[in-house]
Amino acid sequence: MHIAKAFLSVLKRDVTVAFRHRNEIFNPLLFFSLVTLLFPLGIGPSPKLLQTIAPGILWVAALLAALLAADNLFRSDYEDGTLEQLVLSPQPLSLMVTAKVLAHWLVSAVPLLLLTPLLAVSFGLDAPTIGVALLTLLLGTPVLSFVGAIGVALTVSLKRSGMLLALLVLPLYVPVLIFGSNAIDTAASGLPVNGQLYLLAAMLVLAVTLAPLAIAAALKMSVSQ
Amino acid sequence: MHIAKAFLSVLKRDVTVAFRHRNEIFNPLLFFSLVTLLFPLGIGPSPKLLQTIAPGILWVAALLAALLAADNLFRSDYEDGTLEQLVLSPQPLSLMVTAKVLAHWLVSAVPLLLLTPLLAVSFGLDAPTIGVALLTLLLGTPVLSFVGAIGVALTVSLKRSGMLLALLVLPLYVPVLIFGSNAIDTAASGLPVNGQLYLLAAMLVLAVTLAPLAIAAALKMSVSQ
Amino acid sequence: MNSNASHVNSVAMKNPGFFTRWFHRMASPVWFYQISGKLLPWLWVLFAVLLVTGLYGGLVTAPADYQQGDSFRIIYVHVPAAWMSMFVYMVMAVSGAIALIWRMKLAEMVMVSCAPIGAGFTFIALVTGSLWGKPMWGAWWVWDARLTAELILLFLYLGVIGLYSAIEDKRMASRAVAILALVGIVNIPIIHYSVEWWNTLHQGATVTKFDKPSIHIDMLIPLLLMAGAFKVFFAISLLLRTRNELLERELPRQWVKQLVEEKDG
Amino acid sequence: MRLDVVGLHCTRGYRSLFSELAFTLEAGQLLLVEGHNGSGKTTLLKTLAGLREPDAGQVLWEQQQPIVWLGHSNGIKDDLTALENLQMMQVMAGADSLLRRDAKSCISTLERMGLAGNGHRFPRHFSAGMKRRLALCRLLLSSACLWILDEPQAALDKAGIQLFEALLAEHLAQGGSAIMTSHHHVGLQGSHIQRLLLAA
Amino acid sequence: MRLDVVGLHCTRGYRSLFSELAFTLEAGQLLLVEGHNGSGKTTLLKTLAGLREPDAGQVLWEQQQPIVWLGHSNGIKDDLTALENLQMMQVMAGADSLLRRDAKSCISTLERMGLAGNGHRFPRHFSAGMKRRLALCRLLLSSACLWILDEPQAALDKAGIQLFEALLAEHLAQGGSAIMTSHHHVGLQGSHIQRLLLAA
Ligand code: HEM
Ligand SMILES: Nc1ncnc2c1ncn2[C@@H]1O[C@H](COP(=O)(O)OP(=O)(O)OP(=O)(O)O)[C@@H](O)[C@H]1O
Ligand SMILES: Nc1ncnc2c1ncn2[C@@H]1O[C@H](COP(=O)(O)OP(=O)(O)OP(=O)(O)O)[C@@H](O)[C@H]1O
Ligand SMILES: [Mg+2]
Ligand SMILES: [Mg+2]
Repeated sequence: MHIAKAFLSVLKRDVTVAFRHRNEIFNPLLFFSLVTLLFPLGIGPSPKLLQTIAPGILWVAALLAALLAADNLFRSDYEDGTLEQLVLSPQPLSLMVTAKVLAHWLVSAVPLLLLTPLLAVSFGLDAPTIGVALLTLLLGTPVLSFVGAIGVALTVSLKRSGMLLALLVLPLYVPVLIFGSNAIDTAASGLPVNGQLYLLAAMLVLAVTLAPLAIAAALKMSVSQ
Repeated sequence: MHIAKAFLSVLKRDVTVAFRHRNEIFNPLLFFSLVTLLFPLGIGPSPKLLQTIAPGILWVAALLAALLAADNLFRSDYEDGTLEQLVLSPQPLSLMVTAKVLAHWLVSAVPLLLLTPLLAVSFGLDAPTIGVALLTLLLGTPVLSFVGAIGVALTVSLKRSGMLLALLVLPLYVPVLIFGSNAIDTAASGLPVNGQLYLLAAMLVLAVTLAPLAIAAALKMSVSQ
Repeated sequence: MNSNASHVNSVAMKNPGFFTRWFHRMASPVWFYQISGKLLPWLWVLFAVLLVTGLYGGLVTAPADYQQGDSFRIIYVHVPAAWMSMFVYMVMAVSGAIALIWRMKLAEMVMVSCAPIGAGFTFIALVTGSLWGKPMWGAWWVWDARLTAELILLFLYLGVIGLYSAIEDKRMASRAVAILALVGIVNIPIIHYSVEWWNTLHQGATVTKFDKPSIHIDMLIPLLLMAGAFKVFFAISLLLRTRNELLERELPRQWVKQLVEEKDG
Repeated sequence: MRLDVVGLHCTRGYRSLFSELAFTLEAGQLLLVEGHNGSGKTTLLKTLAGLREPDAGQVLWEQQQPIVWLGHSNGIKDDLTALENLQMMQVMAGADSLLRRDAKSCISTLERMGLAGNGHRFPRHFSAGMKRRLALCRLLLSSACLWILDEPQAALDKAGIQLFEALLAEHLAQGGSAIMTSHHHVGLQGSHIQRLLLAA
Repeated sequence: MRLDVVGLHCTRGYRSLFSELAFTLEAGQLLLVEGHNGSGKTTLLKTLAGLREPDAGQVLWEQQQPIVWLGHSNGIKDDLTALENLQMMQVMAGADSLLRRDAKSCISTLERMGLAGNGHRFPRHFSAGMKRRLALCRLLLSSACLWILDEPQAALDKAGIQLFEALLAEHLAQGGSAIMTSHHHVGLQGSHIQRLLLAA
């Protein structure tokens, strides 16, 4: 019972902090839409072409937004010393960490899901495809959050880690990207996408069960430097 | 004379620090290539399609790499208090700042220029087009560095600025992106690109002369909080 | 006595099976240093034999391919290197797991030594592949699934190397790298099955189909010999690197000092 | 409740800071770790707290027992109000203190530490000494027996230092024990105070 | 060379910290700014140094004259060796000190601050006190008349504090002036010491 309370306290704390800094909620959103908009600018306005590459662009933008947002995950906790306190706390670390990642996902990815239909329409995708796009993002973005958290936990003690984080995390994001965008693509040509969705769901289960252990271990390592 | 010495000292110091952290040089490079390769993964392997969108992808990747790298520019100086010392120093601030941005460009963008031909070949661009791509990057990336530095100077006192920075800076990057990728596109269809290149050069001149003043003012503001 | 070593001790005392006893001995740096020193010359000999016979078979005896002519011969470097790129990753991940669970220093060093070697093999696979791709597909590089996946493997290795060099305390760094290597395992099946999942340009399984390899036996044997040569080469470079790492880390220890004195004397 | 340290050895880089360090700390005792700048005090304290692994030797202390740790950094969040910070401290302090978790105890804690009226302000608007005072609130909110404190008086004014010494004396009198470093004079006396001089 | 402060008023948020503050500091004088935690010492010092703008009033000091500023943070770079840090300090100290920029003076400065042998180490491997000592080197490397120091003794051990006081006394004797805050006892005496008590 106490553990559940602690879990909820941490969750609530992190969401509160994020709402205090409204940036934290709007920025991933804006980043996501800006990156999506950069492509029509960089590539040119041909609607046919844009429709073809839309799934890829949506997912790449989601992935980069997740990556940039992840950097906040433990950094401030490390710098102000609360991470030390978290590691030394008698509460189970992997659970506390799950609460933090969950809060992070709620704050940084859910708004992005809400925006997706709008962006998808602007690229000329149709309704069923947009549904699939949402579903893949719903299954995929938590995986991105958990995997990103591992990378952050590993690099949080390093001064300038933004780029190293990208290097560590992007290769791990690739499977999600492939199945996610492939599902949308397939849906756009009217074929069933159960296979990809099951795979994404499997990745999600794997991430939720195993990543917290890795994150906890990595944080302990980072704090001891 | 003293001022020139101080300029060179700052330049040398920043390049030294970057070389100490070898990451700093390799990571933008790796990030650049990783982002470039996310697209084929997300969009699918069709060589024709990839060739069409290659200029856009190259420039968007360069832009994001510049953005992420920019974040390092004054942050550590702010955190360890050397920025206060820089602002209080009798040396002219806008000059010292120019040295820092120049060092940053040398370290983060030049390696990226060297990698571009390789990536361009992998997307199937031909030699003259690659030449133009390089030229646009050579003219455009310093603009990105200077403009990015303004954003960083404005946000450096904020705890979690990654996203806010993106928001401030990406809209300013858009003109560079448009002319840069458009020039490559035009070159790929065998047309002359003098117009775009002159425009990019004009932007560069503007950025080098005006940005340092804006950066210096923004830093003074950030330090006084 | 080192606290970690004493931890291994207590594990060994609870269930003193053969495996754990062997494990405990493996954990001793001195023992490893001596044994590996004795093993190395034999490995060099084995490597030379495999390499020479493999190359002779591949470049001289094997018939030219009826489609590809002689250019197919690059297979004798490409395929073993590609296999090794994945195999080395597995070795790295497994020793990472051992390092994390049993806190075994030697496993840490093996893991760390794997990364540059693996990156090297991956690089060779990429280069030979794209050399081969030019005559076969008309382009140095296509964004085919397997090729991309192999490129990502290279990035995984670079990530490991980058992380290890970024963290200064090497014991911490190895723990970090072990976590990363374990997490990165997910990419290995993706590289292997990419061809089936996307069915793209790259060759499907030709050798690794167990029922009936779709490759001529005269081509197959040199390929296997070369694969063996690459494995031995990996073993050699792994031992050399690990020994280096070991000396560097144990620098303040008595046995290293003695060693240096012997060399000097 | 006792802490046993046996044959402790710590290195930083290739430099050995101390070796074969051994001591025992019983209930009600205070260990003052002394030494010049760079002698290894922080390293020792982190090792005792379990944040670092020793290079050799052992720290024997009940694994499940919580401790209070205060390092050079305060461990408070700038974006939570002072009161919310205290509530998080209670949650982190572990299961049993959750029971007595209530807003009143937090407010009285703030008052006791001289931060009355600052409960709804954010620590990012606090001065260096006010932040340290807030961090020291965790001494009052946790029921842990062992305190490990690295220069707790840093940035405190004279009144703050006295306050801290009163808290420490009370904790020791109640059978708690503490390990701390300090470059300040510590105004406690008695046979329950041990001193450990690190001289690397 | 004198510093005149007239009708100074500073606020933080909506709170007024001090107002109508006025004083004059002449060559050879030391101003000790005192006050409890949160009374506004750091804010005052930053305003005097020119890092903040006052809400009202003026700080009169020759604009072009360099000063030495040492705040709560050390202003040293973790990725440059101690010696390289000193060289940067010299460059930043301004034009005239560039003339006497040489490696030898840096080495002797390090020795004087008790960091001999650490010249080629990186400050990220220093303890808290060693970092503060390195930061204090700028006192020796600059020829500025005015020092503004915020708790310079923080994290220093006893020997370090004595060293600092000797430097300060020497600076004052040579006609320099200084403004500092400190929660430590400052062991200097004389009529050239002014005290300013902030009590918000
Ligand atoms: C840069 C380009 C290339 C890369 C990165 C690459 C990568 C790989 C990899 C990773 C494997 C191991 C697959 C596994 O065992 O699961 C492999 C095997 C193989 N590759 Fe390539 N390859 C490239 C180009 C080529 C080309 C152009 C050919 C010839 C047309 C080719 C023919 C083969 C063959 C025959 C195998 C053995 C397949 C098996 O039995 O598993 N590769 N390659
Ligand atoms: N991260 C680090 N990496 C390598 N060496 C370090 C690191 N931190 C500290 N050291 C070295 O370890 C030694 C002890 O440092 P420590 O911080 O434990 O000293 P301390 O006794 O707490 O000093 P202070 O009184 O200044 O706080 C110092 O000589 C320092 O150079
Ligand atoms: N960034 C800030 N924003 C708003 N208020 C602040 C900020 N920094 C400090 N304050 C407030 O200003 C007052 C004075 O702070 P200051 O840091 O100047 O105190 P100080 O005298 O240096 O204290 P200490 O002895 O603890 O260092 C405090 O009451 C504090 O709450
Ligand atoms: Mg210390
Ligand atoms: Mg202060």
